[in-house]
Amino acid sequence: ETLTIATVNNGDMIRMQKLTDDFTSKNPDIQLQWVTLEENVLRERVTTDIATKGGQYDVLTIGNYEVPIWAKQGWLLELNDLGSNYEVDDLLPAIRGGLSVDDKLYAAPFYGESAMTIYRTDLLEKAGMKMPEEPTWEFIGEAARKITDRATGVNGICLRGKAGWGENMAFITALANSFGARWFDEQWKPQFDQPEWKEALQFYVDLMKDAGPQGASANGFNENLTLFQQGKCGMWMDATSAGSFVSNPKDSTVADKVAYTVFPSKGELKNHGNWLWSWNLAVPASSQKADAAKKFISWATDKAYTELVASKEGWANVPPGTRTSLYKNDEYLKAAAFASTTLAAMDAADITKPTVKPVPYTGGQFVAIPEFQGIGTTVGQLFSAVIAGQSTVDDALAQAQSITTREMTRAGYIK
Amino acid sequence: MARAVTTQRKVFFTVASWAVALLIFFPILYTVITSLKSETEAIQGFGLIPSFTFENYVLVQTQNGYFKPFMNSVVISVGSTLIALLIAVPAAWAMAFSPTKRTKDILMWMLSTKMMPAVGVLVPMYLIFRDTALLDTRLGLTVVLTMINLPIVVWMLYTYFREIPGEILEAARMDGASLWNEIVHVLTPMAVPGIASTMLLNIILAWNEAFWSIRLSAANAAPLTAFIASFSSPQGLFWAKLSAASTLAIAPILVMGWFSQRQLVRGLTFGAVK
Amino acid sequence: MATRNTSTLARFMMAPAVGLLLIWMIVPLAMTLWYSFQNYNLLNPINRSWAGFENYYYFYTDPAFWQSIANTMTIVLGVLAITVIGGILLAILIDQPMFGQGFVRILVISPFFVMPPVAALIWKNMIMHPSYGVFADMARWLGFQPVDWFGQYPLFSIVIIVAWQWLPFATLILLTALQSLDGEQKEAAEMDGAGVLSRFIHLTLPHLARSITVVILIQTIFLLAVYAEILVTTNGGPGFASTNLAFLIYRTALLSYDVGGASAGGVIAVILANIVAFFLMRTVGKNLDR
Amino acid sequence: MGMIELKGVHKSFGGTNVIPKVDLAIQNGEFVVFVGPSGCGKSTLLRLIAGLEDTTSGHITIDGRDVTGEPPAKRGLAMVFQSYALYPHMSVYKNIAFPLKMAGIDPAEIDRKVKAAAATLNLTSYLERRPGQLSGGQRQRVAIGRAIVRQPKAFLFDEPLSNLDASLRGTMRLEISELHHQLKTTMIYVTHDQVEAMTMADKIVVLNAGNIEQVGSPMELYRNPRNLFVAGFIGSPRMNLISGKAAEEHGATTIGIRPEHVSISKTGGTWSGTVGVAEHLGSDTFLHVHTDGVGTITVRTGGEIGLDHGAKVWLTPQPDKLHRFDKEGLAIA
Amino acid sequence: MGMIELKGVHKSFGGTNVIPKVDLAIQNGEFVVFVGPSGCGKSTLLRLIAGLEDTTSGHITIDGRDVTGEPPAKRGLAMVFQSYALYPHMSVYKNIAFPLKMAGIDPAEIDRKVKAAAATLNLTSYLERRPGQLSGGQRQRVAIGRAIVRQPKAFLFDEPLSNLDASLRGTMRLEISELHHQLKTTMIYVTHDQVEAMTMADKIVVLNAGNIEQVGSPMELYRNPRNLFVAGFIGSPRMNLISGKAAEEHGATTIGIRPEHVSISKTGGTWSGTVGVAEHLGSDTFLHVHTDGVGTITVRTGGEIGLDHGAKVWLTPQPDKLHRFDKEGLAIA
Ligand SMILES: Nc1ncnc2c1ncn2[C@@H]1O[C@H](COP(=O)(O)OP(=O)(O)OP(=O)(O)O)[C@@H](O)[C@H]1O
Ligand SMILES: Nc1ncnc2c1ncn2[C@@H]1O[C@H](COP(=O)(O)OP(=O)(O)OP(=O)(O)O)[C@@H](O)[C@H]1O
Ligand SMILES: [Mg+2]
Ligand SMILES: [Mg+2]
Repeated sequence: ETLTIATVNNGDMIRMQKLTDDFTSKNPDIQLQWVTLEENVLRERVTTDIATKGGQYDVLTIGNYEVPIWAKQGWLLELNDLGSNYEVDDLLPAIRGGLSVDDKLYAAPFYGESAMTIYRTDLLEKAGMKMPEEPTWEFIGEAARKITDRATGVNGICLRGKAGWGENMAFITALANSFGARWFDEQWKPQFDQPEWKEALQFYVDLMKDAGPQGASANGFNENLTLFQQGKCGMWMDATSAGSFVSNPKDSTVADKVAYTVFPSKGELKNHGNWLWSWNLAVPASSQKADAAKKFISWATDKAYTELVASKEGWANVPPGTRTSLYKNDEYLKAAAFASTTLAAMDAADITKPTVKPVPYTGGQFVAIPEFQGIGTTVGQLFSAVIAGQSTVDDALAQAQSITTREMTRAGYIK
Repeated sequence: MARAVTTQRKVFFTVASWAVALLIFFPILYTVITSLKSETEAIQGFGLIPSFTFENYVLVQTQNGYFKPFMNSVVISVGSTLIALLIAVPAAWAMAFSPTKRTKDILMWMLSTKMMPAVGVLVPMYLIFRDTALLDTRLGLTVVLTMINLPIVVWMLYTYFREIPGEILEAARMDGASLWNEIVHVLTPMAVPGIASTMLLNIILAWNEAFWSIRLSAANAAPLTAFIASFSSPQGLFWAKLSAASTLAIAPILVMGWFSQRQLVRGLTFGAVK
Repeated sequence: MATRNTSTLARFMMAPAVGLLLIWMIVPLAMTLWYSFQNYNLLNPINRSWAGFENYYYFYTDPAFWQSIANTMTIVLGVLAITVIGGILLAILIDQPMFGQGFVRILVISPFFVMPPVAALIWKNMIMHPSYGVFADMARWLGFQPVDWFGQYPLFSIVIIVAWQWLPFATLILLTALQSLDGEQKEAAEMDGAGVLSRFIHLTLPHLARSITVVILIQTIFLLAVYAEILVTTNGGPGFASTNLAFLIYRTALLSYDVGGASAGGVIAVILANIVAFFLMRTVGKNLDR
Repeated sequence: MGMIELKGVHKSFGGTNVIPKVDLAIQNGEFVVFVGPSGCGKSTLLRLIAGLEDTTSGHITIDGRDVTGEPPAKRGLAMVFQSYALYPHMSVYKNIAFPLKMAGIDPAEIDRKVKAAAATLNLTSYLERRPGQLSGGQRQRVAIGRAIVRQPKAFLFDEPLSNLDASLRGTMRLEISELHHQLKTTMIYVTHDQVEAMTMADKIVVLNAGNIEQVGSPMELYRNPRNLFVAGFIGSPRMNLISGKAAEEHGATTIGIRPEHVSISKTGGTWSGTVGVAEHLGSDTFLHVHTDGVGTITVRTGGEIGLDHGAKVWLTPQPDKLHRFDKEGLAIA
Repeated sequence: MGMIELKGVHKSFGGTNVIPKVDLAIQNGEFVVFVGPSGCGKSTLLRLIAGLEDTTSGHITIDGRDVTGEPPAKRGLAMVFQSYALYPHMSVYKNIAFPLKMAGIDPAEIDRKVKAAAATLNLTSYLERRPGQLSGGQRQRVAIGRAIVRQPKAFLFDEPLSNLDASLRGTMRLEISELHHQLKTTMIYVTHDQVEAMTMADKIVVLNAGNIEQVGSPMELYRNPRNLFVAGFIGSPRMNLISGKAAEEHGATTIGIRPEHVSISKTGGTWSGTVGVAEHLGSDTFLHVHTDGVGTITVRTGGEIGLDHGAKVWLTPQPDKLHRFDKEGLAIA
């Protein structure tokens, strides 16, 4: 039996590919075949296939955005029997919640992440500032501007600017959440015409202008990571999974000068953005090889896999953010300085109540409706244009409002 | 016009042409150079002399496996070109040697089918492929690329055939050759330069086709375009790895192109030169 | 040549090519047409219903629609201008006597062999990257602030990349044409007292006219469909600054998974392409008959 | 073995009537030349016989068998084309062998026949060359070789020499004539060069706008052209045609006199005039005399005449060589 | 106004010596024809004069001025090419006007001159056509028009008629001769067709392998060829050349006799033989007689001779028309 596994080209997944010998030696009757694609290409491939029931894949790598939507369509197989030693209850509650519909698990988390603040202790010190335990955006803004030294190529802050619902909109939505803004009101009316959005976006644009890197409108997670590793950023608010990369001395020139704290909040709101993301493995409902697929998923996401990675690559490189037990593991905590911050952020993220005001949707840095990919990316384009200096905050918000209204009307949310 | 070419003039044009040519070639050259650097070296700023490490190639190979997508690319591009030729030769023969008032229109209509936006018909195509069990098969991709390139193949062959004097085919007919013999023994050998050029161009076009070949393949039939799609933006430093993967993806066709450029260039006129 | 026998045979010989292309065109087109009147979102397959012209309405009123058409034209015309003018100059340059002509030709032809996504990746990451690209390095070396190409000049950057890919094609076709210029004509013009420039304008350019039309026709076919370069580099942005029609449909189909909308876009694109084709074919058809 | 008959053959392309209606019988072993101005339908007629075009109506028989509907390969004819139509990718040997190979003859037999044909045509030392490596005359010979090797019922030639230069044309003309004497196969030869027609034909067919104007031996046509068209077409330089008063004197609308039948004198004669261009060919001189009253008359004189541009001369036609034509252009007996 | 002199002109391409050393003077108003076999350097010599090639050494003067180093445009010559070299995308009018436009002449003046040239050449009704819409003869006339419109010091023609068919060639030959009479401009005309050379030239230059074999008027060359090469080249059909015993009888290595200087008889004569092919031209008949002892001899007889293939005949050369050549091939006076 050959399993075709669709996966993204992220470091953790690639590591998993390298370890397949372990799985095949335990399951000699199962062969593995990998389809590794860039995230966006993967998503469109997999979506087309599952929606048309093409049946090309036996195991899918999908985000927690897709899981509930697809599960509701009946496209995913329920993962009820992942083996005796799977320990479902060990999964982080926030993550598990995001992958369940009606308390039934439809995907197994491979790694999870929330957002945090990563910063350079040396630069902050040089600027004469000290990172508070729970920083506010006001503080971040001030510090970023102070750190910025364009002559030496040091930018106070690096934030995502590259258009895409999973790129700049993930960050901007989290930022907006922390400013108290929301995507939709209870009647699914878009809220870009509200002052919270204007405030958040204005803050972001000004900050990037004053303290951001050149060409920020093209920077996504990877680009910022590179910048940070090269010592070109003072601070960086992004996914917690960045921790293992920036602290890895092999790739990072600043590994010994990084520290972590929670995602900033705005004034008194104490909302840290509610970012929650996980890459998960799932099985299409139509799969002919469900048992083998489940076997594989169980292998790739259980505790033993974590230990396997640790034994081969060290504890700092194990896939984070899925199991409570990991954060109780002393070796891990010792190896990963970002562990506690990560756990705190993940525990704090509440995707059912992402912002201050009530919302009709779930999701932190995204809105868990099928239409969000299109809308989010379009709005992301508009905001990215502001960063590129091609548009203004007001124009972008006005356009975002009208486009979103249009699409939501079309999709039937707004009656 | 055979007046003496002064050496000065020749040197001047040599320098100028080489400069321009190198400029045009530079992105490719720099990619190859970068692929031989280590990751940290790759982003250290402009540098033409790499440390000649092959670690990126090793990494790319272990991560994705180069051989299978390479073979898929070869099979699909060569296969689709051959099938397209097989269908196009008779059609071009008919158009060139037995033209009707509508020949030109048919030709132009064929070309216009290429103007259909591929993505607009993706879902229908996907469904058709699913129902015919062609998804992720080399055969399926070969069929698609055959159809995509068929108009260009017909057109190119038509323009070559038109340059072959009809009298020669008539001579063959007088000599008692059947249609089959006429095409196999007379027409095809005479059009060899044109057919070679058509073949090369279409192998290139098929090799580089990046929409259908990614969308309709998964693991078994994925060609090099899909291979490169797994490197476009991974996490962490990737410039050198990307360069290595890019080099691997384009090297076969580039080398083939270099070696056969004479044949390719000779026929690359689309009937524009009499 | 034209006996009843052979013309009947000719029909038979054309049948496979014509038939297959007809199927290849009609079947998807019919399905596209059908879907374009459906409310059909891939992610919500249960909610399929008849939509009438709603998809068309929404596609047409998409805020990016008109800009995408303008961008499509800009890309096509920009690339054509660069490749045709550059191709002529380059062809003339390469045609001069020099050492290592074969090698120069090999270098110049090379970009044509590079697959579009790779070309875009190379330009995006190696050449035009605002931090690590060669241009940025050069700018810093010269003491300028590096330019954020894809942020500031997205469409221009894409035109450059696409033009780089197609320049060899144009150059080669024009070079062959150039070399086919009758030597006696050049000499006659020389005898007639025409200088280098006059000969170029009155002799070379008109001689190249056919080839130029061919270059325009073929490139237009491919340029109307440019999307991979956009997808890799700018994703159509910032804003809609580099969204062309093909990419807009792409976005509709594979980001919003709006099959109905994308189909409507496809139908619109087919209509527009056919308008372009009609004019192109007429001029080219005329030119090729000459 | 080579009797070809055309009965009421008519051909039109789309709307245009290229061959209105032709009846013609060609005997076995005859060398028949079709002449006529460009576009008169010579090639079309030949191609109808070959089977490369369909007749619109009428019948073609070869040796009594109706072949009207048959494809070219079945008619047992061989054709030599103006452009030679050699297969450029085959050696001379293979070119000549091709028709035999297509007929499925066995290789040893083919070899024998090809060698024999090559010997006849002096091609033996070129058998391994490609057509591109041959001179024009040699190519033409290969084309003929390809035709004779099949021992066809008849040969069809469509202006086979028009791509050669003058002196080669002369040589090849002789060679083809010799070949005809040798093989005695029916040959149909299309040309618009009347020298070729005159020197080679047993029978000339003069065509004009698809119609046969006259059929006859070269000397018949030269001596007794049936009408003005034939008179003007046959003979080189052309017959001088004079209408008006001078013609009426002879009871005709037009009279014709060949250049060689006009005598010239410095002292007196029928028509006076001044010498225009004088073409000295060494052996002969052609004088173009601008006369007072009957236009420019071409006169052939001996090689050593001492007359130059501008000289005043008198011309006298030989009365027994005068041709007279009526209003319709038909010869008056 | 059109005197061209070549002094010690030498040309080699790379290593090959195409023109060893040529001295030649062309007088104003002369019609000079270069003839010679293919590849003998005719075109090269013409192109040296035109300035389209550089001389390797030696000097070229036009009207006494040394133009050796000057570019073609400055020499004031006009050239008509074999392929016509018309500009295919320009109308006839524009083709003819092109040299004037390049010379910066004002449009009204251009218009006048173009119309005048067109009138001279009977092109007035074709002025708006493209070259592609013209017949071969018309194209040739346009090429000439483009040349005469500049009123050059001399015209250079490189085989201008070789792409035309026989009858058109005859007509155009006359037209060019008439034009020369009319304009009285120096003309240099390259051909390998000796009929053209004979009929058009004031002076023929016979070239062989880059060397001048003989210069003289057509009749001079016809009557007194300086050597075997010229003897064989001038005259059509070619002079019969006989060596061996028959020649020794006349005290020469080779003797030559032209076909028109051999008389034929059925009863007796110097040489006996059988008639091979007989070419009937109407006015003349050329008999190819296979003699016993002196090879095949071509004989010209009147049009009405009754001899046919295979007939037994006797030939007698006219003794005063015999040409004698020595071992080196030079004529014996
Ligand atoms: N395939 C065709 N379609 C239409 N008209 C044709 C076709 N072939 C020939 N014709 C016309 O038929 C007439 C006779 O043509 P044909 O080639 O037989 O002339 P020809 O006597 O051989 O002339 P030439 O001496 O120039 O070869 C011409 O007017 C020509 O335009
Ligand atoms: N550009 C050149 N390079 C080398 N050799 C040349 C060149 N041009 C001509 N030749 C050689 O010089 C010789 C004379 O050539 P030229 O063209 O003058 O002959 P020609 O008398 O005009 O012959 P034809 O009657 O065939 O036109 C030939 O042997 C030819 O091969
Ligand atoms: Mg013809
Ligand atoms: Mg020449």
